[in-house]
Amino acid sequence: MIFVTLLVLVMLASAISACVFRDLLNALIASCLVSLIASILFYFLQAPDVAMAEAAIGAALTTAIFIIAIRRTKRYEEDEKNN
Amino acid sequence: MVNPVLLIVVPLGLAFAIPLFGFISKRIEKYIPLTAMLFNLIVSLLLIPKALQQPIVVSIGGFPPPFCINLVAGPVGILFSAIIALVGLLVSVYALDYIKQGATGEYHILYLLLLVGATGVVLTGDIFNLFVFFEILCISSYALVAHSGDKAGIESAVKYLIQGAIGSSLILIAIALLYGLFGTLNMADIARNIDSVSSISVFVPLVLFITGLGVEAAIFPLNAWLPDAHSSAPSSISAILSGIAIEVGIYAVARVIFTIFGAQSILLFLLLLGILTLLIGEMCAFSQRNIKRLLAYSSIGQIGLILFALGIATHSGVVGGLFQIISHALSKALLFLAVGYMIYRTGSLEISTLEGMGRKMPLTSLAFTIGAFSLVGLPPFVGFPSKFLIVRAALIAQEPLFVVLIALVLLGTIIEGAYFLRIVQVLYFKGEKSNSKIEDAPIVALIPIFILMLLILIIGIYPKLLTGVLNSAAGEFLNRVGYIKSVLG
Amino acid sequence: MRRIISILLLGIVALGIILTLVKIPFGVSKTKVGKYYIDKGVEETGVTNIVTSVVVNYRGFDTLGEVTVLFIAALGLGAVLSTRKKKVKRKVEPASLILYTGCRFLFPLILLFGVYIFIHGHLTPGGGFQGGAIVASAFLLIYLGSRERRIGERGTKAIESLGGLIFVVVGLAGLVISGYFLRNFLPKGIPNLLFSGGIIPIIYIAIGFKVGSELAGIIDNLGGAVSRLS
Amino acid sequence: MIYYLGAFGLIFIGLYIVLVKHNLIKVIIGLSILNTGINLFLISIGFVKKGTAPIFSHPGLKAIRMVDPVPQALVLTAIVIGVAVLALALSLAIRLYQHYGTLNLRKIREQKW
Repeated sequence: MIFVTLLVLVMLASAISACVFRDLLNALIASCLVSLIASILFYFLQAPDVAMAEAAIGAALTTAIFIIAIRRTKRYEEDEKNN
Repeated sequence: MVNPVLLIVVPLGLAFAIPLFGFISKRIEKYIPLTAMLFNLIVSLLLIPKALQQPIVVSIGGFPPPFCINLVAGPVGILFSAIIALVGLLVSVYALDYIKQGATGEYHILYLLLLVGATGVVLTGDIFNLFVFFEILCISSYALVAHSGDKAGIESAVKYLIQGAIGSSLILIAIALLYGLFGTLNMADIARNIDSVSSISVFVPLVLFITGLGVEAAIFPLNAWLPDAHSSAPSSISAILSGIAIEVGIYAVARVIFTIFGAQSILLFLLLLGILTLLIGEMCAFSQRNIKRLLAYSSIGQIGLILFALGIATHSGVVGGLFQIISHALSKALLFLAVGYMIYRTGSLEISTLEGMGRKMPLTSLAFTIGAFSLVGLPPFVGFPSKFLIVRAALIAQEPLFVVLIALVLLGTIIEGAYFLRIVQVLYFKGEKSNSKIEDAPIVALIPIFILMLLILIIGIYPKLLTGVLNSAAGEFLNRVGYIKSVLG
Repeated sequence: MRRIISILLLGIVALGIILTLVKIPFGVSKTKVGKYYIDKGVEETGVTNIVTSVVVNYRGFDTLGEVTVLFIAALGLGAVLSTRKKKVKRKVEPASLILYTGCRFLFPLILLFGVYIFIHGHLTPGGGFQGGAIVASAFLLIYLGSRERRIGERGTKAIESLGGLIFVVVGLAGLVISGYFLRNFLPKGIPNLLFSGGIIPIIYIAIGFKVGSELAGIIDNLGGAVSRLS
Repeated sequence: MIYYLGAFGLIFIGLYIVLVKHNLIKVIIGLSILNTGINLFLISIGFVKKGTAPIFSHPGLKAIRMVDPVPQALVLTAIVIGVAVLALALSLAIRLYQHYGTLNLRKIREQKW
């Protein structure tokens, strides 16, 4: 139970850091971590099918297409103040 | 016996097959949506007599109803699928010539799948299945709005996608809550058990549903995407989005409120939202100089009117609302189709460039005029009986509030009349007799325009043609117990 | 300002959901539909992985819709990214030898694993979507290892279409034979054997190929266009 | 209970990112976090304490205390739909960047409301 709590906390922390990071690549890696931990949680919740789908689609493929998209656009988020 | 599942499956199969046909010949691709919609129209018309007697309930996979997905082809479902097939057929005929550039193969597949999604939403009897078909409808419309690939198209597609994605997330949360509360996803099964839990915990999923579906239905605070998306999509797609997609959204809202939740308490709120949507839409439309944006705002106004009629929630009110859905689908499709070629010929979206079109493109201008008059509600067009029914329904409900509201509806109609008459005036009575080389739309595009004009006239003169279907459709919406009984036995 | 409004809005939504959630206790079985599937699933479909039987048979229509959604996304992406510009071949820096060799070595293994996952979808965890995603990640490796080598667009398109058509045709066959769309009309076989479950493995394999080629096509379209657009 | 909390947290962080952030790619990341949160929420609704996965991996297994298979099936669908929307959104983002040279949604205001 403590382990699960710890995982959930790490997941929430990385979700928040995905929100905070200016560098989109870092934010992306944080959100990838969210998916990965979610897939572990799915496994604990006795849903191996979903865990597999989340790991393969949510964590791996999504991150890959995000990286491709970021490479073709811009890596850094602009400052929000001067708009 | 004809099975309603064919209405969804056959067009879907044909859509999957289009790339394969494309290998044989690129020319075949564009005739497939036409064939599929013709098939759907025929099947819908064949099913009408049977559906009027009793809703046709088809279970998929052959298991008893709450344990599998089932389709309910009642009067409402068949009525909507017939409208979708009709408008879809006419617009696909129009698109034969209109869509020439860009990824045409993709256009035809996405177009067909959009219609499949719409048909699925109106026929399904399962709440998660409704979500899936709704996503098919939404995602294909995001892609089609961006189809032209120009600045405006991409920008409005992005806006539409973000708002739509938030909306569908809310729907998914609502489905999760409902599943947690009732342990089932079948609409009739949920409706049967809805009174067994306290009203506050049912209220939250209801609000989430209305908010989520309201994005697609363009109810007032959630309609920021609509003017952009409808005005920057290709005109044939604007016709489908205005004529079908938002109506399907309204259908889903009505189905959730009337059938699943049976929520009488929220109807007054819906009524006021409808009035607000109507007035804001018409007011914004009045101040537009871009013709397609004007039509898009006018769609918002019409959605408000439909919502108002459904919110009255008496038998005649719902009949009026459904009739208004039909009349809006036909008239707005006609308007967008007519405007499509005017824009194509002049190359500009400004109303002022349409001066003198009445002489240069007489048939298209005539079509525009008829569509505009029908939307305003002038006899003998289809808009007149539908608006008349709504006003009468509000008056015989005998509530003092409705009288005030109906005055606001009439105010909206006056604004609508003002801006449409302004355009008609621009079309016919302005501009010098220039010797321009603008020619009328090609014959392939004029055929669907002509058929729509004819339908608007015929139904406007003989509204009784539809009363049977409309009455039983309104009955299906208002009779929850009957719906539950017909599905679960 | 915008931030405060958003947080207020979220607070209202959160409060509402919590009010409902009080009625849904955690960890208590509250379903009747799910219980029916667990009790009758093996007997009715001949499949030991109940999730598969729900995905492909009981709620197979959802899955048909879902496959369609992915199809739309792949097509829409192609339509959005297709430009009328001429194809400009930009010189792509070759990947390092280690990456290239590693990718070539891993590619068949990953492919095999993906195919295994979706062939055994009705017996063990996994199925068409998971296996398809794994197959697509094998193609991702190819994309990383050697960028010039592109996947044949005609091939992926044909597989996509055929996968979808097989799904629809199997469903229609059920309609013709027994009167219900997607009815499991083939013999169910003995549970826990590879050849069991009637139409379910057939559909899941079709989905696997379809999803794999669609996701590979998405990766290819998103990334491959780099060398075309310059 | 902790699962509900985690799912909630993800849903609200995701919604917050979508509503507040200006960068389109950031917004799409928010959507993906939102999706993950909803999926986790659905699965935890279907969980049964001390339950096993709904797979009869050997013939002797009894059907008592299995977790609900339906939310798992729904989540499989939702994951695929989520990735479809994501891919389309990213392709739109790439095109938007080609047209405007920026991903800041506040700066892209060609069309007025």
